[in-house]
Amino acid sequence: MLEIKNVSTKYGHLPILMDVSISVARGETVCILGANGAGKTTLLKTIVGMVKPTAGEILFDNELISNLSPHQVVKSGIAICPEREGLFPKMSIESNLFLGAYYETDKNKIQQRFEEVSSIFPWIRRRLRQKAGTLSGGERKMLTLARALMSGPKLILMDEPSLGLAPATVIEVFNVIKKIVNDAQISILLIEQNAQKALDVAQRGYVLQKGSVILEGASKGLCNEDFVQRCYL
Amino acid sequence: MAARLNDKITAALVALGICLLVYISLMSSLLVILIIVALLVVLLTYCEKTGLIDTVFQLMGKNTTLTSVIFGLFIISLPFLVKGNNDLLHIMIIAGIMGIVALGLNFQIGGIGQINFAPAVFYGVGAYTTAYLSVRLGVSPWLGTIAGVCLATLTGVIIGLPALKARGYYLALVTIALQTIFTLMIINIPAVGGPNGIPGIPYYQIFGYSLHSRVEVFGLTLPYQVNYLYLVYIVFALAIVAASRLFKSRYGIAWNAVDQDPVVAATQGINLTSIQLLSFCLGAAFAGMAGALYAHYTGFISNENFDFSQSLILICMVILGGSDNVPGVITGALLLTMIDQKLADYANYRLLMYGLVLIIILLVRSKGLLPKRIRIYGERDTGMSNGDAKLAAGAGGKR
Amino acid sequence: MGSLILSQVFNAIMLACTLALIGIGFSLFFGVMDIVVFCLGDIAIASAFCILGITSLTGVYAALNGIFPMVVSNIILVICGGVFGAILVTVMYHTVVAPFEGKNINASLLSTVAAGYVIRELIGIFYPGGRDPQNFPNLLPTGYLFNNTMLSWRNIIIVGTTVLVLMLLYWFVNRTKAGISIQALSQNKEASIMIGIDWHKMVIVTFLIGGFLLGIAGFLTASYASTLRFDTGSMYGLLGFSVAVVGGLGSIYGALAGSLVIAFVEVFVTGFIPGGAAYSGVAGFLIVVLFIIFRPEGIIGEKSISKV
Amino acid sequence: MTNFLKKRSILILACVVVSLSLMSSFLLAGCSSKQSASAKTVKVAFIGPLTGPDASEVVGPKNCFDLAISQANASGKLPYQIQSVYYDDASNAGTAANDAQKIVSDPDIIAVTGFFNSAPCAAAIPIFKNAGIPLVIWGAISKDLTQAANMPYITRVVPTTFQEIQPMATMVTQTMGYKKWAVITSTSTYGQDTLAGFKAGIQGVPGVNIVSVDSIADGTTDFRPVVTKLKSEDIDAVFFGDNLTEAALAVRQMQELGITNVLLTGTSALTDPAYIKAAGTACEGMIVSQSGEDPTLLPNGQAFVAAYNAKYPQGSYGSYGEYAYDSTNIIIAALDGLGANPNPKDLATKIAAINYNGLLGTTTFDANGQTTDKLTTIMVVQDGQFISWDNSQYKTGVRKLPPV
Repeated sequence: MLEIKNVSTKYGHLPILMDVSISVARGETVCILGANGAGKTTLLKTIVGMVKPTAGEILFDNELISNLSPHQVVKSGIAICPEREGLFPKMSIESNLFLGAYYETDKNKIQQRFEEVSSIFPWIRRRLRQKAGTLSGGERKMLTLARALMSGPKLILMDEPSLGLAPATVIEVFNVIKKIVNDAQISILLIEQNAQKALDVAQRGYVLQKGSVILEGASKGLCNEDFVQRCYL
Repeated sequence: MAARLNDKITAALVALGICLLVYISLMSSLLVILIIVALLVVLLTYCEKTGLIDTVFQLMGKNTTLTSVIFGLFIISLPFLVKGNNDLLHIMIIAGIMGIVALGLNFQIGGIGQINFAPAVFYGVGAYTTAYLSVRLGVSPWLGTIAGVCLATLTGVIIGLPALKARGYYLALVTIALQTIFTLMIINIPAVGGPNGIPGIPYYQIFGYSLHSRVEVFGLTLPYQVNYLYLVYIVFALAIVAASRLFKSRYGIAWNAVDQDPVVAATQGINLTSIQLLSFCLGAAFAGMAGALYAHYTGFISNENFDFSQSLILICMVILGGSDNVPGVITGALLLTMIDQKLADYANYRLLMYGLVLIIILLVRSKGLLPKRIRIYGERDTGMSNGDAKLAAGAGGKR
Repeated sequence: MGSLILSQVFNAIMLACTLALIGIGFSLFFGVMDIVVFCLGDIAIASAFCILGITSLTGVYAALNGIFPMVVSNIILVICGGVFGAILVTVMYHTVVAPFEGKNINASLLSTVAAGYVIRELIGIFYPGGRDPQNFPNLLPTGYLFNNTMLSWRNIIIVGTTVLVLMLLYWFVNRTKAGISIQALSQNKEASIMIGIDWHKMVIVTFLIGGFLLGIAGFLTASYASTLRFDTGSMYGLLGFSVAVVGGLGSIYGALAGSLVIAFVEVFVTGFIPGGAAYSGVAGFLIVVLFIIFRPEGIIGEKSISKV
Repeated sequence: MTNFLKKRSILILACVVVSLSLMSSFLLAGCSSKQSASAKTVKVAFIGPLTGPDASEVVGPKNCFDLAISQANASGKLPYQIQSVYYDDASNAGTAANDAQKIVSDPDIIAVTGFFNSAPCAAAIPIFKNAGIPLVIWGAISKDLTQAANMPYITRVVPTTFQEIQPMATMVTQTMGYKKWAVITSTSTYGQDTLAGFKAGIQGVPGVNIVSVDSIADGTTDFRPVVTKLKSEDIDAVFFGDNLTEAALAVRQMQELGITNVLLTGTSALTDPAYIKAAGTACEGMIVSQSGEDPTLLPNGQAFVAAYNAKYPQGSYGSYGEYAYDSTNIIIAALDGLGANPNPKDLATKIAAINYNGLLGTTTFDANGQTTDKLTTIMVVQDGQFISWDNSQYKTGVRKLPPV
C-alpha cells in the first residue's frame, strides 16, 4: 500500500536519508526504530511531502505521491500524529477533531466517525468544549490519535507516541494503538525509540541508522536480533 | 617577500579603485551613479560566486595601514580634485555625517539584530542639545557637542529599555511610536523653536579660527566646507576604527549571540540587559556626535531633519550597504547620500525611488551590497583552506 | 457637561470604528502569516482612491446610477473598493512578502515599509492632482435621526458597517471551514499542514478577505473625514498596527478593544485638556509604548508571546 | 595554486577598474573645465520651493523675477549684465539652509530675493546676515523674519501676518463687537504665526477674550473632538489659522455638528476657490483678510500685466508675483549707482534706505526692514464667492452675519 522506493533526501548539502526503501501493506502495522538523528522524522516529513526527496519515489495505493504537496497527500488517505505540539491549543477538543476530518464533506460520515472515535476514547465525549491547550500530555497524545482517526485514513503515521510520557501513560497509549491495529482497514507506520512496545504491536519492523535501513524483518525476528537487543531493548 | 610586495601593490590598487569610484560617482549625474550601482551589484555577485571577495577582504585586512593612508590622502586631496566646488564638498560632508550615524545604527541592526526605527531621534537629540545650549545659553559649540553626545546616550537608554522587552515587530512599533512622539514634542515645545527650528547656530572655532572662513591655499580659494570636510572625516575615521574594534571585541560577539538566540546567550553568561543597552547607547552616542556636527555645520536645524523618513533613509544605508559589516555600512552611507543629494532635481520621485531601490536590493541582495563576513579573530591562521571557510559560511547561512 | 462627555464618547466610538477594521487586518495577517505587513494603511487609502477615481475620473458611476438605484450603485462602488484592496494586498504578498517568508523578519519588515512608500508616491505622482487633498464623494445618505446631530445617517452606517463586518468575520473565523483552518494555521502551522490544510490556498484566502476589509476600512475612514489625502496612509497604518498591538496582536476582538482605547485617549486628551489637541498624538503613542513595555500581550492576548 | 590564481585575478580586476576610472575621470574633467574662465559677473539669486508641494505657487514669482532681470538687462542702466541663478528649497528648512550656504560661498552672488515659506526663510536668514548678503523677501510672511537685529541685510516687501490680520481683527472685534473667541490653528510655523498675529490684533480691545486655542497637526482630518468642545463653550466667533484643507474640514464638521450661529474668520491662506469648493455652504459669511490688491487695479499694474503676458502667455503671475517683481526691481534700483564692481554690504545699506516707487506703490522699509506699504483687503464669502467686504451685501445689511 505504501511503497518507499530508494528515497534520499538532503538538507542543503547534508544528506539525511540515503537510499531508504520501506513498504507497508494494507492493514499491516510496521514500526521503524532508530536513535536520535537517524532520520526518522525526516522520513515522515518526506512521506507527507513537507520535505521533497532528492532521489527515489514514494507510492501510495500505487500512485506516486512524492511530488504532491502535503494537503494532497493527506487527502489521498494518510493521517499523521505529529511528535509533539500537534494540537491547536486555543481551540476546543471538538474543533480539533473537526479539523481532523478536514476533507470530509459528508456530515453523516463525520458524525459516524465521531461515534467510532468516541467509543475508543470515551473521555472525549464528556469534555468536547475544553480547550486543547489545557489537556495533560497523555490526553494530548490521545487527542492527536483521535484526530488522525477522524479523517478515516487508510494509513496513520505515528511519530514517537511514547515521547515524553510517564511509563503508565505509555502503556495506556499503546493499548489504544493496539485497539486501532485490530481494525483491519487501517495500516500504521509507527516510528519509535521504545522498541519493546513498538515491536510488541507491530508485525514487521525496520531499523534506521544514520539515514539508512540497516535491518528489517518480522517483529519476532527483530526482537531476537543481536543489534536490536544491544541498542534498543 | 615578493609575494608580500605583490599583495601590497594589489591592496593599494584596490584602494585606489575604490577612491576613484567614489570620485566618479561624486562628479557624475544620477544616471551614472545608478549605472555604477548596478555594475557594482553585478561585480560583487561575481566576486562572491568565485570567492574573490574573501580574498579581497583578507588582502585589505592585512594591509590596513597602507589602505587607510590612501583613503586619507584621497580625502585630503578631495577639495582640490573637485576644484573647491562647495556643492560636491557638501555632499561628502553629509555623507560623512550620515556614515557616523549609520555606523552607530549598525550596532542595533547588525549587532543585536533589532531594527531600531528611531535613529533620527538620537541624531536629533545630539543636534538639538548643542543647538539649544549654544544659541539660547551661549555655551561654546565644543561643550555643546559633548553635552549633545551625553544626552543622546541617555536617550539611547530610554529607547533601549523597551527593546529589552520587545523584539521584532513590537520593537519596530515602539521605536516608530517614540520617533513620532519625538517629532511631535519638538513641534509642540516653543523653547526648542517649535515648528520654526533653531536658526543661527554658531560655527565651531579652533583657537579663535572659525571653521566658517574660506581657505586660501596654493592661490586657490576654497570654500569653508573644506574645514568641515576634514573635521567630519576625522570624526568619521575615529568612528570607523571604534566600530570595527567593537565588532571584533567580546561585545561584538555577545551582540551576535543575542541576535541568534537571546536565551542561549543568557545561559552563556551574557548579561542581556547591559549588552543590549550598550548597543543602543553606543549607537546613540555616535548619532549624537553626528547630530552636533550637522547642527554646527548647517547652522540651522528643524524637526524635518530628524523625522521618520530620515530614520528610514538611515536604515536603508545600513541594510543596503550590508549590516554587521563596517565597510558595507560606509558604502551604503556614501552611495545613498550621493543618490539622495542628486535626486534633489527629481524631488517628486525621491521617495518613490527610495522605496523601489530598497525593495529591489532586498530582493536581489537581501544581505546588502557587502554582506557580513565570517569573523577572523586577530591574525591567527586557522589553517582553514578557502574551501572550508566557504563551506562553513554556507552552513552558517542555512541557519 | 454630561452631554459634552456623551458627545465626546460618541466621537471616540466613531474614531474607533475607523481604526478597528484596519487593526483587524493587521491581526489577521499576523495570525496566519506570522508577519506584519506595514503597508496596510496605504493599501486602505489606495482603495479609497480607487473609489474616488471611479466616481470622479470615469463615467462608470454615472452609468451605474443610470441602471441601478443610488443605494445599489453605491454598494457596488464600495465592493469595487474592497476588491481593489484585495487585489492590491495579493500583489503585495507576492512581491514583497512571499520572497522573504521564513527568512529574517527584518527583511519583510523593511520591504513592506518600502512598499508603503511606493504605493503612496505612486498615488501622489499618477493620480491627477494626487498630492493635493481630495474631496471624497458623499456616498452615504445625509440627514439625521431624531434631529440629533450626532446621529447622522452616515455615522450610524459607519458604526453599523463596522459591527456587521466584525460579526461576519466572527462567523467566518469560527463557523466556516476556511475560517477554522485559518485559526488552526495561526496556532500551529506545522500541525495544520500535517492534517492537510492547504497552506498556500489559506494564505490567499486570508489576503483576499483582509484586502477586502482594508478596502472597506479605507472607504469608511474617507467617508467619515469626507476628504482623502495620499499621504495619510502611513499614519493610518501605524495607528492600525498600534490598535492591533494594544488589543492583542492576532485577536479580532482585541483589535476592537485596542481601537476603543486609542480612540478614547486621543479624543479625551483633545476634548478635556486645554491645549490638548496638539498632544493627542503624543498621548496615543505613549499608550502604545506603555502597553508594549508592561503588557506586550495586549488587552485580550494570552500571556505567551513566544512567537515574537 | 588556486590562491595564487585568485590573487592574480584580483590584480587584473583592480587594474581594469583603476584604468577605466582614470579614463572616465579625465573625460569628466575635460567636460567640466570648459566653463571656468570668464570676466567679473554679478549674479542675483532667486530662492523658493521650485519643487515640492508649493511648487505651483512659485512659478509666477519666478517668472516675475526673470521678467524684472531681463527688463533691467535690456535697458542697459547697469554697466554689466545681471545673471540670474535659482535655488530650490523644496519648502524644507534644512534644504534652504544648505542653499543659503551655497549662495554665500559663491562670491559672485550679490543679492538674493526669495522664500515662499517662513521656516526655510528663518533658517537661511542668519546665514545671509553673517555673510553680509542682502535678502529681499517677497513671499514669507512670518512676523519675526524682519527685525532690527537683521538690518540692513534682511528686508521684506510683503506685509506680515500681523499686518495682514490686524485690520480684520480690529473690524470684527471693535466695530462688530464679537467678544468670545475660539482659535483653531495648526502646529506649523504658519499656524503659530497667525495665532500670534490674531492675539496681537485683538489686544487692547475691551471685553474680548480667547476662550480656547487648539493647535492641530497638519494633515488631521477629524476635528470633531475639538468642535464638540467648542459647542459647549458658548462662543461668538472662531478664528482659523489653519491651511486651506484643515480649515475647510473644521468648518464643515462644525456645520455638521450644528454650530452654525458663530462668526467664522480666517487668513489669506483660505482665499482660494478650492477652499469654498471644499468647505461648501458651511463657509457662507466667513470673513477673511488678504494682503495686497489685484495688480490690474494698481497704478503701474497695467504695464506689468501686459509685459508679463507678452513674455509668459500661458500661466498667471500668481498671488505673490507682484511682490517678487518689485523686490527684484528694488535690488536693481539699488545696484544702480554702485559702479561696475558692486559690494553686497553697500547694496544692503542702499536697499534698506530705499524709497522706491514701483508696482505696489511707494516702498520704504521701517527700522525692522519691513515694508511700510501695507495693502490689505477684507473679503467675505457670499454665494460661494469671495467678495470684497466693502462691496458685499453683508456690509449693507441685506444679509446678516451671525448674531453677537
